Amino acid sequence: MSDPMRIRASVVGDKVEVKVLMAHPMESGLRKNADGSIIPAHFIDRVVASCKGKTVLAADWGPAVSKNPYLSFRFSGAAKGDMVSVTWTDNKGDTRTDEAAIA
Amino acid sequence: MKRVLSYLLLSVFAASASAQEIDPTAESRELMGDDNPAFFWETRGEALWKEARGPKKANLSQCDLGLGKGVVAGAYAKLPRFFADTAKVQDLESRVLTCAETLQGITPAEMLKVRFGNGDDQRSEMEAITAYLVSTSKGAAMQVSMKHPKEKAAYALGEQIFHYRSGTHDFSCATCHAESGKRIRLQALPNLTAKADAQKAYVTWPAYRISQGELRTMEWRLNDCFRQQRFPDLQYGSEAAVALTMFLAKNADGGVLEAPTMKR
Amino acid sequence: MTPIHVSRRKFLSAASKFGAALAVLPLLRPFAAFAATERNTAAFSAKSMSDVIKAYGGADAKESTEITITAPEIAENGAVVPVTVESKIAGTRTISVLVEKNPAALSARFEIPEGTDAYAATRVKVGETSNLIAVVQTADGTFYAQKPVKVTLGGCGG
Amino acid sequence: MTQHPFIRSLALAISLFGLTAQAAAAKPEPDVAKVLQQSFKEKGQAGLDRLQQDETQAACSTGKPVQPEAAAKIIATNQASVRDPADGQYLGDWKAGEKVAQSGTGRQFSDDPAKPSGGNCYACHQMAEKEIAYGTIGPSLKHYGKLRGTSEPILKYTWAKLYNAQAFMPCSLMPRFGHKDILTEQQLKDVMALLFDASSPVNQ
Repeated sequence: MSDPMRIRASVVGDKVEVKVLMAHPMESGLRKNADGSIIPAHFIDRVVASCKGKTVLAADWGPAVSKNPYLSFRFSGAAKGDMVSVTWTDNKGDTRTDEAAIA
Repeated sequence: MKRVLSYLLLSVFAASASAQEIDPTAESRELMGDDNPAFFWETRGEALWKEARGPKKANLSQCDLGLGKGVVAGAYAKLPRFFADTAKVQDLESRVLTCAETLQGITPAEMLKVRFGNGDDQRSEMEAITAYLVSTSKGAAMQVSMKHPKEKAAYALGEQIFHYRSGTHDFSCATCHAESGKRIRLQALPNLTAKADAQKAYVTWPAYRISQGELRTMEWRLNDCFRQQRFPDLQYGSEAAVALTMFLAKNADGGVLEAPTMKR
Repeated sequence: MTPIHVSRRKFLSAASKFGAALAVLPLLRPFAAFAATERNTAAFSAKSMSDVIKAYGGADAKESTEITITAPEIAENGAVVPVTVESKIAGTRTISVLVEKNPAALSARFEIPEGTDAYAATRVKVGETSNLIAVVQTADGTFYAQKPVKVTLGGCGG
Repeated sequence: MTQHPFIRSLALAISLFGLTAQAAAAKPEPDVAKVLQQSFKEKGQAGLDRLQQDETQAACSTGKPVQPEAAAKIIATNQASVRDPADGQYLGDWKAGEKVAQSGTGRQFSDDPAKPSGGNCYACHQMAEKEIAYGTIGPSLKHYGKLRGTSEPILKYTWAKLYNAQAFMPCSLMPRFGHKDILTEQQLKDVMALLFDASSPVNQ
């Protein structure tokens, strides 16, 4: 089971700035165990953020995004109190959605 | 006037050049900002602290970390210290082990089943609990007591261990940490015998180590330094570990706690 | 995610077994689609910037000073290198972050809908001293900027 | 309290002239060794014997500059330990030497004892100019051979310095690579070549 994301969304000027931390191993599939066997790839490959039913950012990721990934972006058209929701999906089909109110 | 200005400018440049020389990776840390995965350990640690567990089905909220039962905020800034109930000087981690045993009936061996996590599926409860407890002292200034004779003795012992050269490589802590302005490879080395460096080093642990994807505490920091000194395995909460922590914490007196931070 | 997503995933892995994914994928994925889309496995296995751009149906990229990459000159650790890309090119629709010398160049591709700044910050793995490349797609074409990042050894070495 | 080699040797020189002659340094409290024995456990190749100091280590653990009498003893003991290469050849292969200089593993409880140890020279010294990740605990060795030439005395001195740094500088921070069997004779020769060979990156 994965840890909840930390989503921080705040109004900066006339924009909303979103900062997200996700708990995920982001295993590249290139590393080996002590016994020489390959550790299978396990990484978030899709991230979608939305606010008021509209996608405000989407991303395709590869295994070269760092472990416990960080993402930040800015968008317009939302105000304090609106909810920002972020969903990630990984290459094993696991998914997680969390949301936070804009501060 | 012009001359003074250009002199000032020159000295500013000279200063920044030498800072870059001593700590070439400072920019990298700066750009990382304050979004620190240590958050995940703090969250897990808080849940572990408040969850009724163990044979006694109790939580840890009645643990006395030195400021009285149940007081968490600010406690880390005054550790290690002497505790009358155990008649020992204890650091944060060894004190938590005492509380888990007395309040919850969970043995130290059980608590330390995973002593240090592997950044993945092997998670250390102690790393999570420590991250949580330290985070509640953010902004507090280090103020370590030397009133009790055992506190004084622990400091003196810690100082001796700091300078103790041994093993295949003749290393001691002092080999790398007793002179200012030095680095190992590109890593700036704090002089742990000098106030400013000692403060800066101590107040930034525990830290999320990005190279390991893991939250590391002072107990780990000491254990891994000794590993690289070619010493054997420093035992968690041992007399040497606590004494050395006492030496480092006292030298950091006045430093304002920032941990958990992020390190390389 | 939806079952559709899963079945697409299965389709992709089957397709790549027959080596067909390279040819089919760009057709499946219209350039400006922001809805849940199929993963462009060709782009994520490409070794070079030009192959990444090709995988997304783009052509020759022009270097642009209107793309800013913020990243450290010397990475403290290659496992986590902070990178921020900002594009001032009008109509920026996607921002891709590439690491030239990584086994697969493309790290992340951000789709920028109307109303979202052409700005993205993340942290990426950089295996060895290399250029970071930001590729920006607009309706008018493909642009890029690059910045070298040194990856070195820190610490005691053991 | 400074550990800087130059200052320390200066202090030593002054004290040898009798300007600051003092009693021998105070020995560490006897119970430190006992506490360490109880606080550590054997792991991998690192046994508790690693915590037993030899005379040199004990004399260099006071946290104070070493005193003249102790310094003279350290130099004498460690001078006597130096063994020149059996075949009289000081220089090996600089490419192998560069690998030794880059590697920081060996002798840790986490290391495979069957694998050769590194010298980890870059941890403390600047050497080849192209390697920017070098430490500053020791002096720069850039252009080491180019600046000093390859005369017999300088080869002999450098060999002895690598073999046992305390033969020249009491309480030097540098490991005694030959004396403590950290590097093999061949590895020492390879590091010598890295320092002296005209085609070595150190001398470019």
